[in-house]
Formats: sequence, C-alpha cells, structure tokens
Amino acid sequence: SSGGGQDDGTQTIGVANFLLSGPYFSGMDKAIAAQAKKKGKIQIISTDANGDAAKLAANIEDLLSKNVDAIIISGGPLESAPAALNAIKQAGKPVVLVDRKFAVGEYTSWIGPDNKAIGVQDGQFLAKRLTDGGKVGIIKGGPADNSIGLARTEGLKSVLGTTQGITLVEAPDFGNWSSDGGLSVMESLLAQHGDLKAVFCENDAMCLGAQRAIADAGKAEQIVLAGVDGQNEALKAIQDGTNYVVTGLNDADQIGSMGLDRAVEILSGAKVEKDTVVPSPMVTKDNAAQYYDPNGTF
Amino acid sequence: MSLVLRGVTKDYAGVGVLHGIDLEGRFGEVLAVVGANGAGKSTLIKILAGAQPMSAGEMWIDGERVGLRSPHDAHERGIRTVYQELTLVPGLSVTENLLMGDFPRRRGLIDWPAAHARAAELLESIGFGAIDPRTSAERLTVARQQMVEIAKALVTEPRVLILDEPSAVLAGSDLDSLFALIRRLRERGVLVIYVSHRLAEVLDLADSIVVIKDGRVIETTEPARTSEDELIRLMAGRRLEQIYPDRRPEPGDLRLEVSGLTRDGEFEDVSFTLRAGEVVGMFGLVGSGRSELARCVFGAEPASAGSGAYGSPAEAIAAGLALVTEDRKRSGLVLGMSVRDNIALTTLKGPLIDLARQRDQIGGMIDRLGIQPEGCAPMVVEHLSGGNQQKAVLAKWLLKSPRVLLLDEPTRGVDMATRVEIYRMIDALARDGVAVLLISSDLTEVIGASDRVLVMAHGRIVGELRSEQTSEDQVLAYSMGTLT
Amino acid sequence: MIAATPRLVLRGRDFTAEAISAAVVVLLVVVAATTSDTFLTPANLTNLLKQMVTTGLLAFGMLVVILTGGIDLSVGSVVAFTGILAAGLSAGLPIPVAMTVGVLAGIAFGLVNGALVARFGLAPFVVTLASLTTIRGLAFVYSEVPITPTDPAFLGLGSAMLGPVPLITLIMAVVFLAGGVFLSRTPAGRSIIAIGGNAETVRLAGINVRKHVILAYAISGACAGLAGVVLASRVGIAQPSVGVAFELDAIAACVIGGAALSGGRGSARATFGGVLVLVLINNLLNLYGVQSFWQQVLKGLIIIVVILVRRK
Amino acid sequence: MIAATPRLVLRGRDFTAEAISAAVVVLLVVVAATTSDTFLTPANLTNLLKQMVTTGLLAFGMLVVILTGGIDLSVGSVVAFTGILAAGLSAGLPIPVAMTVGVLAGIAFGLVNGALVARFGLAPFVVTLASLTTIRGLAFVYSEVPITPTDPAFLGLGSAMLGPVPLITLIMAVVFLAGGVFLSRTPAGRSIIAIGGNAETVRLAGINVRKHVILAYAISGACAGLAGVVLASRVGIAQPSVGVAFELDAIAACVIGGAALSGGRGSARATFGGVLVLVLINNLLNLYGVQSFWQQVLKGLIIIVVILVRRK
Ligand SMILES: Nc1ncnc2c1ncn2[C@@H]1O[C@H](COP(=O)(O)OP(=O)(O)OP(=O)(O)O)[C@@H](O)[C@H]1O
Ligand SMILES: Nc1ncnc2c1ncn2[C@@H]1O[C@H](COP(=O)(O)OP(=O)(O)OP(=O)(O)O)[C@@H](O)[C@H]1O
Ligand SMILES: [Mg+2]
Ligand SMILES: [Mg+2]
Repeated sequence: SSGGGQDDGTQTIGVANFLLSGPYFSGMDKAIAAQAKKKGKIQIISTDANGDAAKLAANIEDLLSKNVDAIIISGGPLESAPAALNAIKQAGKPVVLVDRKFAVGEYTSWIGPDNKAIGVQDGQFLAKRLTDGGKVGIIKGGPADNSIGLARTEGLKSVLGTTQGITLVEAPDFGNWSSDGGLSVMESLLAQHGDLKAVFCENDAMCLGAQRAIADAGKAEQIVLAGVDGQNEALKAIQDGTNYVVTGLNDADQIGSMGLDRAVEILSGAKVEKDTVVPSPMVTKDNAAQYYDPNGTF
Repeated sequence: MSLVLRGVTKDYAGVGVLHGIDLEGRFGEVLAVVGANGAGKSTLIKILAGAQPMSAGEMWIDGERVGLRSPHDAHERGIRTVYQELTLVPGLSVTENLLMGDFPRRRGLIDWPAAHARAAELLESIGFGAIDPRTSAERLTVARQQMVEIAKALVTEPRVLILDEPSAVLAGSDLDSLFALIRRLRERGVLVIYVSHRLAEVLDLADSIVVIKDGRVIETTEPARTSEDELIRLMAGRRLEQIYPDRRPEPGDLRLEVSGLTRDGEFEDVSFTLRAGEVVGMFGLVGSGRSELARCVFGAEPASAGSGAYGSPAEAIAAGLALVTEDRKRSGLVLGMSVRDNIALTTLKGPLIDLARQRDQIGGMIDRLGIQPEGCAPMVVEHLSGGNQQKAVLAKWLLKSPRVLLLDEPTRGVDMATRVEIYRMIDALARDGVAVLLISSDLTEVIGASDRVLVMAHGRIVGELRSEQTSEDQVLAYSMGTLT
Repeated sequence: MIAATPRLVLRGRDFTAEAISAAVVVLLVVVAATTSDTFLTPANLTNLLKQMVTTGLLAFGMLVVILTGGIDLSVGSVVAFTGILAAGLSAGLPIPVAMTVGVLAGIAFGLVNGALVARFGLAPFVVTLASLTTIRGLAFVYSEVPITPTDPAFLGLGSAMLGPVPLITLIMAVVFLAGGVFLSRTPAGRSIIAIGGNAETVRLAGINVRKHVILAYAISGACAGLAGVVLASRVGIAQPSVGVAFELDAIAACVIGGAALSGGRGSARATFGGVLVLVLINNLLNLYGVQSFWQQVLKGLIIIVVILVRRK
Repeated sequence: MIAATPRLVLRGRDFTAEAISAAVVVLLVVVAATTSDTFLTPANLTNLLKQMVTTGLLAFGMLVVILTGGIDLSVGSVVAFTGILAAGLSAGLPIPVAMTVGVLAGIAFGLVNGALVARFGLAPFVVTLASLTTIRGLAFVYSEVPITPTDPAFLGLGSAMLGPVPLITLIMAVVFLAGGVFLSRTPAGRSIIAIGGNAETVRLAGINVRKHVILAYAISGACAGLAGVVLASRVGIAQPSVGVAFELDAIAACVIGGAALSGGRGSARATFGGVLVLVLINNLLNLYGVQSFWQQVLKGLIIIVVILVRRK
C-alpha cells in the first residue's frame, strides 16, 4: 500500500480534501478517482480533514509519509495552507490545486474557475434581463472569510452596481451554502423587500432554496434567480423554463478530471501551465440541455 | 469566657425563622439545643458557623463583638461545625476530606505521605483509628462518614464545636466513642453545642439545655432541673399523654413470608413473617443490613437466594407492599417537586390524570396527617421541615392503601410530638389490618411501638422477642452478639 | 409560603417560568413593532411562523429529554438523516409513507440513544455525541448528494397554508399543545419530570424508570424525525449536511424557557416562549440589517442577558 | 469494603481509570501495528505526534473545567479568535509577543466564562454556548478575511522539530505533565477536583470556590488560546472560521479517559489516554483507507464501545 514508483509503473496520487461533506466537494473527489481509473495504473489515496485545517496538514504529512508521487488539494473554504505547501515542497513532490486557489504559498499548478468572472457573467445577464431596472437581492454563503463567495459577489456588483436603475440589497445573514439556508435567508429578504426583481446566490444550492421561498410567497412571476455552479437540480430548473434563469458552470467533474490529468502530466515530466482557468460557460434555458446530465453526481 | 448571642433574627425572603434568639455558652461546657422540627435549630447553627448571615442581632466571644462573614471567618475564630447533612466530597480520600485546603507541603507541592500520616494520627487520637485515611469517602458506611465529619472539625482543636444531630446515624460503640470524645473536649475547655432529638442522650451529656420553639428561646435549663417529659412539653407546647399506643389484639392472616432470603455481601438466610394487624419491630446496629433487607423484599435490589422477595418495586406495590425508605432525600422524595406531585407519585393513573380528583384525594391525606404549614400542597417539598417531609413520604404510600407497610427509620430526625403522631398512625393502620415492619435504631421505640422485635446482626436475624417480655438491654445484647 | 424569589403561583401551580418567558417575548415584540416598519407586515409574520418550526419541534423533544436530566446532541444529525431518507424513499413509495418512515427512523435512533442511556447507564452527553457523529455519517452513506424528490407533492407538507398560517406551524403548535398535556396531565409525562428530579424515588414508587427514559429519547427522536421531514419538504431538497449545530438552538430555547439542565424543571409553554425569543432575536437582527457576525456577537450576549434576568 | 467493580488501587490511589485508558491505547496500538505496514513508520508516528496536539491541549483545559462539574463549549471559537489575533498582531509586534497576547486573549475569555458561571451562578452549558456564538462573531469582527503572517518565523512554532519530536507535541506534553502535577499535588488543583464533588463542602472549608471555578475556566481559555496560536502557526494562516466543533473531540477525550461530566472525577493521565484513543482511531481508519463518511459512522460506534468497556 505504500506509494510511489512501484515496479509495475503504478503511480500513487494523494488527494487531500479539506471538507468532503458538500456535494460539490465530494463530486470533485469522485471525479478525480474516476479519471484515475479511466487512465489506469494510478492509485488514489483520498483523505478528508472534515473542515479542520490542522488535520488537513496532518493528512498531507500522512500522504507524504506514504511516499505518494503527487498531491491534489481540494481546499474548499480553506483560504490557504502555507505550512502544508512547504512540507510538500520540501518533500519535492508536485502539488495540484483544484477549484480553490490558495492565496499564499507555493504550488505547482492550479485548475479552477474564475469566480469573479462567473459573477460578472450573471450580472451581465441580469442587467440585460431587467430592462426596467429594479431591486436585486444577494444571498451570500459565508462565513465572511470565504473569498470564493466574495469574488462571485464582487463580480456581480462590478456590473450591477453601475447599472442604471438597479439597486442591490445584500441579505445580512449567510445562507451557509445550503438549500435550507438559502430558503430562510430568502424568506427574511422577501419580508423586507417584497419588490425584488431578481436574486443572485453565491451557489446553486442556496438558489434552489431561495426559489422555494419565492414560490411559497407567490412571487415566481416577479423574481428571477441567478446562481453559480451548475448543480444538476439547477440545470434542470433552468431547462424547464422556471424563474431560475441563469447559472455559471463550475463543473466539479471537469475540474476534478483535469486536475488528475494535470498531476499525471507533471509526473511524466511535461512542462505545464501554472494556472489554468476552466471556463465557466453561462447556462441559460437555451443551452441547459447541453449540460444537464440526469445521472450526473453533481 | 463565653459565647453570647443577643437578639439574633433570621428571615428568608421576608419570612421569619428566628425571632430574637438570646443564648450564652461557656467554654468547657456542653450546651444542648433542642426543639421540634422546623423550630430553627439548624438555621441557628448555620449562623453560628458563619454559613448564613444573621438578619439582625449580635454575637460576642470573650466579650468581643464578632461579625462572621463566612465559614472561613468562623474557622479563624475556632468555631467548627458538623452539619446535619453529610458533606464529605465522595470521590476524595478520607485524608483529603480531613485536611482540605490545609495540606502539608514540600517545595510548594502537597506531600501526600505526610498528609496520610497526619490524618491517621488524628483519627487515632480521637478514637476513630479503625478508619483507613486512604479510603475514598464514598466507600465508607454512613456511620463512618459521620465519624470522618466529626474528625474533620477537630483537625485543629476548636474553641467551639457545633454538632447538629450527630447521633442520628450512629449507634452502639460508635455512639459511645462519640460521647467519650465530647466529654474529653469539654474537659479541654471546648464549648460543645449539641443538637439532638434524642432527649435521653441530651440529659446525659449536656451541662445546660436551651429549648427553641418557633424561632424563640422559650427555656434555658439544666439536666438536673428538668426531665424528658418536661422538655417534650416545652417543645411541643402541650403535654404528651401517652407516647406508645396500647397493645393490639392478636394478629390475623399471613401477609408476607420471607424465607432463606440472601443477598450476597449484605445479608444471609433471613426468614420472618408478617401478619395482618401486627407491628414487627426490627432492631440492629447501623450496618447490620436491615435497610438492604427491606429494599430487597420490596424488589428494589435483586436477591441472591431464598423466597419472599418481589421482583421489582412495581410487583411489590401490586401485591400491596409499601416501603418508606430511611433516606427521604435520596429515595423518598423528589425534592424539587411540589408536595402534591410527590404524594401523587404512587397513584398516577391515565390516560389523563383527573386533576380535580387528585387534588381532593391528596388534600384529604394532607389534612389527615396534618402536614404543615397550612396549604402546603403546591409548595416545593424541599421547603418543608424534616418531620413534615417525612409525613409527605408516608402520605404518598398511605394513598395506596397498602396491606404490608415496610418502614425504615421512619422517625429519624423527627421531633417527639410528631413521633407520637407517627406511632398513632402505625397503630391505626395495624388495627385496620395492615402488616407493619418497623425498622429502627431507637431501642425504646422499637420495643414500645411493636408487638414483636426481630434483631439483626451482621446480616442475619439473631433473635426474635415478644415486645412485652423483653427489655432494651436484652435486645441490645442480641444485636451486639453477646446473647444468642 | 417560603420562597427565595418572588414567584407567580396561581391555583397551586407555579407560573414563574412561563411569566418570565412571556414578558421577554412581549418586550421583544414591542421593541420590534415600534422600531421596525417591516416587523408587523403579514409577510414578515408568516416568515416568523415558518422559521420557528424546526427549532420549535427540536426544542420540544429536547425539553422532554432535559426533563429526565439528559441531553440529546444528536438531533441535528437525525434531521439530516430522516430528511434525506424520506426524500429518497419518496421515489418508490407513496409520499405519506415515505415521510412516516422518516419519522420512524427518528424514533429508532431515539430508542437506541435511550437504551444506551437507560439500560447501560452511559452519560447522555457522550452517547448522543457519539450518535451525532454516527448518524451524520449514515446520512452521507445513504446519499452523499442532495436528493430532490421529483413528485411535487413532496413539497405539499412544507408549503401548504391554512389561511394565514402555514401547515407546518400548525403541526408544531399541535406538538406543543399535545406535548404540554402529555407532560402535565399524563402519568408518563409526570413520571418523566419526576425522574429528572430523583430517579431512585420514582423507581421505588413502582414506576419503570428505564422505560420512561427510553420514551423520552424516542420522543426527541420523533420530533427530530418530524423536523427533518418537514425541513426537507419545506426546502424541496434533502441534503445530508443540514442540521449541523441545530441542537444548540434547541437547548438554548429550553434554557431560555427556564428548564434546568439537571432535570425535573421545565414546561412546554415556557420552552415555546424560549423558541419565540430565539426566533424574534434572529428576525430582529435581520430586520435591522445587522451584519452576520455582529448578529452572532449580539445573539450570544442576549442569551446571557435573558438567563441573567431569569435567574433573578 | 463494598465495591461494584473490581478496581485497581495502589498506595491508596485509584488507578482504574488510568489502567483502562492504557489498556485501550495498547490494544489499539497492537491492532494498528499488526494490521498496517504504515503504522510504525517514523513518518506516521511523527504524524500521530502532531495530530494529537490540538485535541490534547483542548482536552486538558476541558478536563479542568469538567472536574469542577462544568463544561466549556466555547473552546473552538477561542481557537479561532486567538489564532487570528496572534496572526494579525504579528504584523506589528515581535512574534513571541503576538502569540503571548493570543494566549492572554484566551485567558480573558476564560475569565469571563468563569465569572458568569461562578459569580452569577449561571449554567456552564448555556454560558459557554452563548460565548461560543459571541466569540466566533468577534473573530470575524477582528478580521473577516484570513490573515497570513508575512514573517516566516510565524511558522516556526508549528514546524520546529526537536529530534524526532515536533516542538508543539512537546509543548502539549509539558501542559499535561505540569497539569497533572497541578491537579494532584497543588492545593488549587485539589480544590478544583473537590468543588466538582461537593462545592458547598469546599466553601465551608474556607476555600474560595468562585476563585477556583474562575481559575478552571481561565485554564481552559489558556489551553484553547495556546491551541489557537499553535494551529495558526502550524497551518501558516489564521482563519476566523476554524475550530467549529472542536469542543466535541475535547469532551470525548475526557470522557473516554473516565472523567465524570458531573465533576469531581478525572485525571490528566487518563485524559491523555483518551486523546490517544481518539487520535489512534482516526489514524487507523485513515490507514485502512476507510471512506470519510464511514469513518464518522465507525468513530461514533467505537466511542460507545469504549465507554461501555469503561463502565464495566
Ligand atoms: N433556605 C431556606 N429557605 C426558606 N426557608 C427555609 C430555608 N431553610 C430553612 N427554612 C425554614 O426555616 C425553618 C427552620 O428550619 P431549620 O432547618 O432551622 O429547622 P430545625 O429546627 O433544624 O428542624 P429539624 O429538626 O427538622 O432539622 C423551617 O420552617 C424551614 O422550612
Ligand atoms: N464500604 C461501602 N461501600 C459502598 N457502600 C456501602 C459501604 N458500606 C455501606 N454501604 C452502603 O451504604 C448504605 C448505608 O449503610 P448502613 O451502614 O446504614 O447499612 P444498612 O445495611 O442500611 O444497615 P442498617 O439499615 O441496618 O443500619 C447501605 O446501602 C450499604 O450497603
Ligand atoms: Mg435541623
Ligand atoms: Mg439502614
């Protein structure tokens, strides 16, 4: 079971997840494993730090002690792990970051979305859609230190904040990235701002909950929703022509498999791009069918 | 050379408990404080011990006015107290309980060998040498725990030693060593303030006696100038004509037959019977296993062998048994619940409880037993005085109309007037055909209130005597194994 | 009558805890109504009615366990498991059946918790801490990804309104009313309260203590199961990750309502008051637009103030 | 002498709790060593040494509070606050000073918790539940975004090794050793234990109960503060969102080590055993490659088994 450079040429890649208990993150983990299987001769050791930064560091040390050939880090809400990156560097192993780009510390390569661009994209869509202007609500995932969410909202604001006739109202409470959180934050928002024309959520899960709250309030005709991620349920809602009108694809499957590919390339000695932004196409009713996979995991 | 209280008053949230107590105790004497349940004895003691502030009044020691702000203050002045309730810390060793906060140290750290040695020495010096100081307190019998409590008060020799009902859980030789100890302390110039309901003991031990009634001193006297009857009359406010009821007629049918009952480590091969209409006393030294036997018969603890015990309390109750346990706080009452809810516990019936009916029923029982104060049904039972709490426990079981009543120390801590009421009640029940087992450590009571006496020692029944044909000496001799 | 604090006693019952809860609730409502235009709008009031449901259901179950002197930390995980189970089963089973199975699963977890506490004498805190972990894991094992029931009828429970009142709020109200009667008027309810006061006394009164303790945890499990199903139906999506730290609000509601964590003291009515206090605080802080982390700072401080007031 | 269970008593002290902890640890180590090639590798052992630090530090502080009969739910939030404070201050202050201030902040929170419990007689569970919320909010108020100290020396504490042993493990070991001596050989330590057994008795012995209860919470705060600083240094970045649910592992470690949540019973040694048990379980489940969610399921079950064994 101990890693690297086995006689038969099998390579071992360690995956360090900061937090698996979210569909996006477990989808990512699965995609990496699936891609490894597809490639063959690659063994994956996956770990979960369950949201504990020290445990992530320990898990990475664990992987290094098992002498893995490369490490993929799915950092989720973790902003960075400089000490762990140092340890990997000292061990002379390559490290590929997926989705989360660490703010500080050295890594070999990063593959992920441009979160700000997704926000901009949603903002542009809404600006075009709300020809008469109006109020746009914003539901953030939180906590306040989550820079992925901050970047998405910042992108949206950079467009809508300067659009004539549009007012932005930010919900004071966080939706915790979950549907139930999105639901109750939306309810509170609606109580104060019954005249909203659109709502932007930092991810699809929250938007799905918000959509319920809007439907319950009988305002499905009045308010449209814009999300981020391309979660299956959201894609379906968009395809079905509901008031869920747009999302920006942030495909865990794609990023995961690209991450694995990237790690393998590096191990084969190829020279690779340092940062790769995975495009996040805008998904609307027109093209949702193209992305919706009823059997997909995310 | 004395301790003097002048006009000491105490009230809890506006309700007066003590109303201007005056008393004087001289160093080198035993001052007994007696009074009915709820008279305010324990409250007075808490004030002397610095555990409760007085609402008004003064305290003088050696002609100097003192104000106690904390028990620590009292300790500094040489006042040590042994409370009515046991206060040892269960998980800690005897040594630690004794020396708490005042350990021998070496380089700043506690020197445990030295501490154990000091504790052993102390226990030895006061005649309690049988206790191993390294044992944890929870593993001692109640009697031993009481002795450790007393030893604790003597770690540094006090000027004033206050004992609140120390004899309630002691008997036989333990009691003798306590009395010897008190006499030695008196000789050494200690003022011993002694609270007890056992008047014979008070008359034997005290130099002066203060009688408290309803928070007031109503008499200060000396043993030579008074008698048990006189003290009872003062405490109760009336003369008690007859303490024990008349003999009852011959008993009826067999109600309980216990045979060869054994519970390993507690009691062995116990056989006895209870018949309708009889009161059977059971005497034994503390630790002889009577409580365990009663609990086992009642199904609270499984038996190892023998017959006659029930499988669970529910089965026993269904068969008409009732058990009034010896420790009402631990197993007789739910202290935080109202008097009414406590009494209702054995008669809860569903699906929905008929509250009106329950109120009537329980109200009737409260009246019948005269549980004080008036209108106490909704009161939290914890706020009743000891004797009234005991009556509440009785009420709970009487409501069930039991056919067999097991009473374990039903008069412990209960004043004389209330005791007499309890004896009357036992008698009335027996005359109604109930079979009563009366477990007691009070020799006079066990003989006076019962028809027959079973004597237990070391977990076995060692004697059975007709009450009218035996004597206190004979029963005691059986219990100590000097007679078989 | 002797009492350390002034108490409100009517017809022999002590209403002090209820009175304090009511006073705090009234105070909050008055403050809210006078300082916020939005507070009294129908939309916001409906909101309040909906938002109290989860905490309310969990708080009642928690109260029953706390009355025995125990605690149930596992409720948040049970919410997640039962919600996702009901959503998952709704694909193959009629929806009422799927939901009932969800609630039954909650009861089953409660029975296990109760048995470990009552039968083996383990500390409730640790037993339910362990089952918090295990049941959360099981929720993910059942489905790592959220489950969206395809049948729109699954949403019915969560979105139905009876006039101005959401159905789920009515359900919660019924739980509290029936629960109140259970605690104050049935032998089982009285026994549960007495057990928290002194289990040995209750045992010697011929009452089966184990059975009642297990019953208490089963009730908490049932409430958590119901909350899980209701939440899934309300959101329309069941996620294995919901419910983290839900137990804390439920416990806080009980304590704000004057329940003693040592057992034997607490009432359904006062606990409902505690739920209202929590929901009102959240609502108010939201209406004032207080930032999320300042909300946390204030929420903690307000809880301290409320229990300080109660202590008087 | 009557005793319900066979006990190990040496020279008057009861070592049963220690013995059971030691037995479980040895059992786990033997199982691990015989079933996994990796377990005994130096790398894995170093790893174990590092992994026990946070839980270990928090568990010792928690033990002291539990001994008084209390509980400290706020430690996870304190970890977050003190970590980000130290990281923030390290920009302007020498690093040792910044870290010391972090620990002092932990002590300050402990003092507040302790004062609310001891001075106002509030239930520890609720006080620290409220401060869990408030302190978490304060961490975000201090900095909404993570702080990365620019000076690489900030990482020194977390990454330094003394031979094969990480410095932070040594620090934790010192805490346990000194803490053990404190609890068993100093009057303050003995008083804290006695308070959990019977606070009234301790008060009557003239010992200042309030002071000692406050001290206990301050110690827990200090340990949490130290853990926060160590964690920030180890990770290299301080985030206001770290430390959620850390209190649960700390409490579990104490209970696995035989501490009674009702107070008065527990030892530093046995608690350290509890920490080892938790860390070994995690490590083993990882070495066996058990999937994350199944790990949670098993972890809960193993905790139940361990406390069932201990009960015997
Ligand atoms: N903390 C308290 N709050 C309210 N009332 C109290 C409190 N403590 C005692 N009392 C009341 O004060 C009165 C005197 O009680 P105290 O314990 O001093 O009686 P006592 O003479 O020691 O009785 P006993 O012989 O039963 O021990 C009783 O009526 C009791 O109910
Ligand atoms: N060393 C001990 N360890 C644990 N429990 C003990 C110990 N000694 C006594 N006990 C228990 O403490 C209780 C009270 O003891 P006590 O001496 O009153 O004995 P008892 O059997 O109740 O005798 P009796 O009622 O005849 O006085 C009993 O339940 C007894 O079993
Ligand atoms: Mg008294
Ligand atoms: Mg006895």
